[in-house]
Amino acid sequence: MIKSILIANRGEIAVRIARTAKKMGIKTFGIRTKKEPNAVYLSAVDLIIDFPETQNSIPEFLDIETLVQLAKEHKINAIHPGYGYLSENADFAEHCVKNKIVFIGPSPEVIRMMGDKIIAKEIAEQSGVPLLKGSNGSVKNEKEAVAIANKIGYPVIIKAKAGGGGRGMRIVNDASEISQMYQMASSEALNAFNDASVFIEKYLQNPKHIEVQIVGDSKGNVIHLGERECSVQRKHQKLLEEAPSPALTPDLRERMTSAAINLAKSVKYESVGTVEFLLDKGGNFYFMEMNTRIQVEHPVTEMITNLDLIELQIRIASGEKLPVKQKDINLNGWAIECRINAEDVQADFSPSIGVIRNLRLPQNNNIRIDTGVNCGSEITTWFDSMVAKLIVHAPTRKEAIDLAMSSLRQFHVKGIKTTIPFCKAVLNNSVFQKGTFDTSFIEKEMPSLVFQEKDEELLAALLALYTHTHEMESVVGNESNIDPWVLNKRMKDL
Amino acid sequence: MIKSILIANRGEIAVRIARTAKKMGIKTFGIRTKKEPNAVYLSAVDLIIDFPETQNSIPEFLDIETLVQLAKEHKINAIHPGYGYLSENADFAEHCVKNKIVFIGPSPEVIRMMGDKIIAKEIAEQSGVPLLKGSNGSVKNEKEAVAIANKIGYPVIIKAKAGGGGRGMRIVNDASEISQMYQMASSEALNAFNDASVFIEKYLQNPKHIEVQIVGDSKGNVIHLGERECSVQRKHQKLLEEAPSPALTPDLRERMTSAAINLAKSVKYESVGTVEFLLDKGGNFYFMEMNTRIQVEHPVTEMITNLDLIELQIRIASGEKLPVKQKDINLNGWAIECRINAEDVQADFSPSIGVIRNLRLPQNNNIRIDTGVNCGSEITTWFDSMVAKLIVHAPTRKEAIDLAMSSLRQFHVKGIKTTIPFCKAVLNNSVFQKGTFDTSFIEKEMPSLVFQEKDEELLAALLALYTHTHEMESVVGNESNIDPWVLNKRMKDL
Amino acid sequence: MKLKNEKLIAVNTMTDKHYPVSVKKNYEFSVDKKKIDLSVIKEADGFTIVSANGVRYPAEVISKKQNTYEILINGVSYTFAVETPFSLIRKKVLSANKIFSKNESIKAPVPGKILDIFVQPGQTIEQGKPLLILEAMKMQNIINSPVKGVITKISTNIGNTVAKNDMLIEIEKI
Amino acid sequence: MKLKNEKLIAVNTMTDKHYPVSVKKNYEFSVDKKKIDLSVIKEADGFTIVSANGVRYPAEVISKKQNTYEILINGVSYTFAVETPFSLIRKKVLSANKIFSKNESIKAPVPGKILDIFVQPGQTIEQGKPLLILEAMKMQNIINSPVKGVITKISTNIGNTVAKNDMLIEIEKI
Repeated sequence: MIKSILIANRGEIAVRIARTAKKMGIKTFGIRTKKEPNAVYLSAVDLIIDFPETQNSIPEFLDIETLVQLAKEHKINAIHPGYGYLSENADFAEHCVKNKIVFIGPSPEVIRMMGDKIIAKEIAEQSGVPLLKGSNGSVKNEKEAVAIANKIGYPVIIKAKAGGGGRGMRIVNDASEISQMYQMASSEALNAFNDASVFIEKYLQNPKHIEVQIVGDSKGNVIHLGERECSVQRKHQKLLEEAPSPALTPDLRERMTSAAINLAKSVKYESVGTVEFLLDKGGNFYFMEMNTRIQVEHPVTEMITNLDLIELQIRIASGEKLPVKQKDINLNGWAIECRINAEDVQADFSPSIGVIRNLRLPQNNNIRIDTGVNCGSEITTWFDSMVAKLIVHAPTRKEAIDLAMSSLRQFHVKGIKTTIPFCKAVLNNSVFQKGTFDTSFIEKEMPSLVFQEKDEELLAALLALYTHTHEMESVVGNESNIDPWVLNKRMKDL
Repeated sequence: MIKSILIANRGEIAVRIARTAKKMGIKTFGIRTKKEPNAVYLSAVDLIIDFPETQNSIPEFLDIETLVQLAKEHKINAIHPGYGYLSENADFAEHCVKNKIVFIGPSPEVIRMMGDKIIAKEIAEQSGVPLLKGSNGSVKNEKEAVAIANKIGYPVIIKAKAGGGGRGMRIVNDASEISQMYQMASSEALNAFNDASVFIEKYLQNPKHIEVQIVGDSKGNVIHLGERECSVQRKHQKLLEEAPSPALTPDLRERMTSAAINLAKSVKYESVGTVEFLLDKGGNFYFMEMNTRIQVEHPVTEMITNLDLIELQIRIASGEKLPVKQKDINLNGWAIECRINAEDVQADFSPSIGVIRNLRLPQNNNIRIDTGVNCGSEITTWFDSMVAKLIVHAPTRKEAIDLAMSSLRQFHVKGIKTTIPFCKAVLNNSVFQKGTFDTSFIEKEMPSLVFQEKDEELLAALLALYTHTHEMESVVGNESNIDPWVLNKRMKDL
Repeated sequence: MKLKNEKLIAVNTMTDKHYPVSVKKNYEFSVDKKKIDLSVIKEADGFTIVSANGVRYPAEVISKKQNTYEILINGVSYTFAVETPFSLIRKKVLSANKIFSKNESIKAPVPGKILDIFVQPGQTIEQGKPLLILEAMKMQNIINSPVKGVITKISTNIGNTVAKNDMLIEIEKI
Repeated sequence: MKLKNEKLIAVNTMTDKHYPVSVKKNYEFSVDKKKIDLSVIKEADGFTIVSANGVRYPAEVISKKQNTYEILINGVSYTFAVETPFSLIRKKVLSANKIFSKNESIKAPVPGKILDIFVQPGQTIEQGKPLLILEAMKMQNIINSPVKGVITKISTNIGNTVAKNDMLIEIEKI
């Protein structure tokens, strides 16, 4: 039984993990770094450990040796890695196990297998999960690359074996480009990831991105908790997710979730995990990758299943049997998550740094706000730009959209720019409302990236005039030097 | 033309006055006292004057000499007294005039006449305004008291000539009590107000309290801005007001507003003012008193007339002609004001002192929040208990009630107890909704003084259980010594 | 305190209303055999939200004394005693036999000024009847007797300014 | 500045949309001859609300440069130049004759790391085409050329860490 957890992460996911641990009566330890000594997640944990001075220059939440050492020193039972950082690092999981610390996640072996794109595809194929046609492993040389690409037909995509999150990818539209693109991709991969291996796959144009949440225990039980729709993406970054997906028929859902369960069973998957698929216009789905960690968008699944995924992770890591069977899982209603990032959408989603000077939070029922900030928090360039997640739950998709919209209308952050007006624009978009969007949605279907409230621009004009006639003192920062980059981006996007 | 104003007041009304002055381009001066050196109203004014050390022990906002002296020293054109304090003090107005400071309000003579209850009643009678039967002046002795009371019939009320706001009043139900009550009232008046004069009036049981807003200029123009319904009272303290009154027919409105205009014209009233009436069940109305200042509940009138009453006060005090005629006044829709006081309603409205640790404000359209506090403000016993006023405006009374209710549901104050749950209980009350309530409403028609949200008590029970099973640290103050007084009151009222 | 599959009862100490709840593993609450999805969340603006099956209200635990909790939710105060089925029986038995303190002290709940005193030493007073008027924040607060008893001591005078918790009146219960 | 019964025009500098407004006594605003009940209120939680005829939104004036104001309202940014009918004509005349600076400097908008540079000195670049990738907050930001021009200088290298406002690239407009 786990009695204490070291949270090897920061921000909202650290707060999220601490909440469940506190509920379960488990003591939590948080790590204080010099970069944000007053961070909110530190007030969510029971005990705070100052990250020690080290000889190396590894960032705190990537420092395997020190993190495990801290857990040992403080006699902590288990480590929760959250998402990002070391959450999918097999060496970290292995080092935990070696030091008799419970790693809250799947086994190092499974993490390692799924972390290798080529091995993961092999396993998927062996478990009968549909794959996109491709090189079935690294491409040896230019000649092989040309042969494979010609065989599977254009467009194809060249991916770095070690890449991720959109990095190290090249799309090739016809045979004339393949040689040059292979060379570039390979040298780029060597540069960026210290590994020149690339592989080739059929490139699906504008698919949907659908993922299936699965959970397995140490007794071999594996169940699914339905799917999530994650097609609202910009540069492979998810911005708004929902569960279930408006694109899935019961039959398709059955086939996709079964595929995900088969894959998980074939590796004896323990813990929660996500199998990501691409779905084409003809209703064909293809394995993309498996994520062996809790995901940012896990709350939409929690909302429709009424389960606590962090609790499941902890209980499974403690050796407990899954407390629910597949037949107990009812996918109830519709949930939407809006990511509220510190970004200036009108300036091409450029980072917006500063201090959160005030907050107004929505007060509806059936909503949830996961956040790692409060008034006074500084948004720096040290960490990612996510400020908060708003998650809503309603009986139908239409009601969920309405609830998300009304909640965002009550959500205001002073001091930085956020993606709130963007999320409103998505929710208000007729293609989104129809549910027929795919990963090209933001690029192709959004005439405006921000939602304007009724008479909003007129009120802005009046405020400019009022300020002018009153020479008010309320100007925040006298930007004598307006940034040409930001201005230019803004011009492009409006 | 007034170019600068000394605001001889504090709290929300000081903020309110500063807002209009700033809009008009008039410089405002605020007075800082030692009792609240960091008060919010000080950040609403353009310049702050520290109240000087004085030889006397008069409270700052009652110190006529010093206030006028400060205005002179700082070459300030005008003084706005707000409400309460010196707002109806003829000596103050006179001292301003003598020192060539514009007093924003009516002339000292009018303030003096209306401040004397007996003279005010005489003037009302002469202008044809209906009066309750009574002594027509101070009662000379016990014998006269008995004779008058017997003549007008019981119940009667004995009032101290110098009293106000419910103080110095005795109700006499039959002839057997009159002698003793007269003696008691008279000696009490001498004790409390240093003036034994009392008068006798017919006592109306459970009337409605209706007041008419009038405004007059120095050219002799007087118009009315409709009435306000102020019957939701506890111990003569108004708690929730609306405009118009649900009890008035167009004919009755015409007669009451005409009476108010006649009264104001008869004294050549300049500035905004309020004529208060009692209305009985038979639709008969009687003059009660005239208030020669801006009132707490003025925003409901502003909402339905789209006029700024503080602006009118300032423009009239500058010698301007009324900018609107009676025919321009459209009483548009319905407005309700909820007073949010720092009081523990469940403990018999006892004062709730403390620090406002957090605030959540409603974000609806067509609402207005007038307040003189922010996060961190301390509520002390130095001043009155009003924390904020929520004012809403809608096309119909029903919609106004709904908007007020939905806004109060979004209004939360952490750190002190407030009258928010009480205001919700009023708005939710069927007698209030029908509009048939009178001044006995709180006492007789409210089975519960606080509104309980759906499942609220269950959630409270669950939180108690959760706290118990988790031994959380979040207890605010460990009240080892629960106050018997507060507990007792609470038991009585639940 | 560790409880497994226990039954707890939250008793509203004012109304005596009982809320029986099954508690599993200290955190799984069920009412009428239906699982409640309960969470207590500190939100980014400093408010604590209690949420049960999607219904969310700002709430605070404003005092705690042994097993008794005063909860402020939507600005409304509730006081609950948390009991087990056993402690509830024990309490009822005890309360039938209990000897209460004979003396009741009335203290000033807030600083203010004594405007009037309605009683004299030796006088018998009924529960709920007025003892004195304390003016604070420009409001006149009538302080009523919490018990039936005899006034044994009056420690203040009309016109006095009193500090919070100053002793005002002592009553011997009858 | 005192204006009486003046006509002012708020010009959205991005879209060139005009909002003509009559202003009386500096505070009475009318649009299409209808009076607007405008107020700017600092609320108790620190937000500033702009309200017009009952419609209320949180808003801020986030920058001010001469007669140009950037307003953030509901999180959306608008930039307005406040003009009189006269200044508007004058501006149009001037802008027709104006000689713009020939050189455009591209600076780092945030601290970060240069991941890639797509151009070389001497190269001609179209407006809107990518110059380089700056990684900040784990995001890759492509910086595009605001103008058509010739690259005159590259002041950084791939892999460099740059501070905010560091000079990256200079372009001579053509």
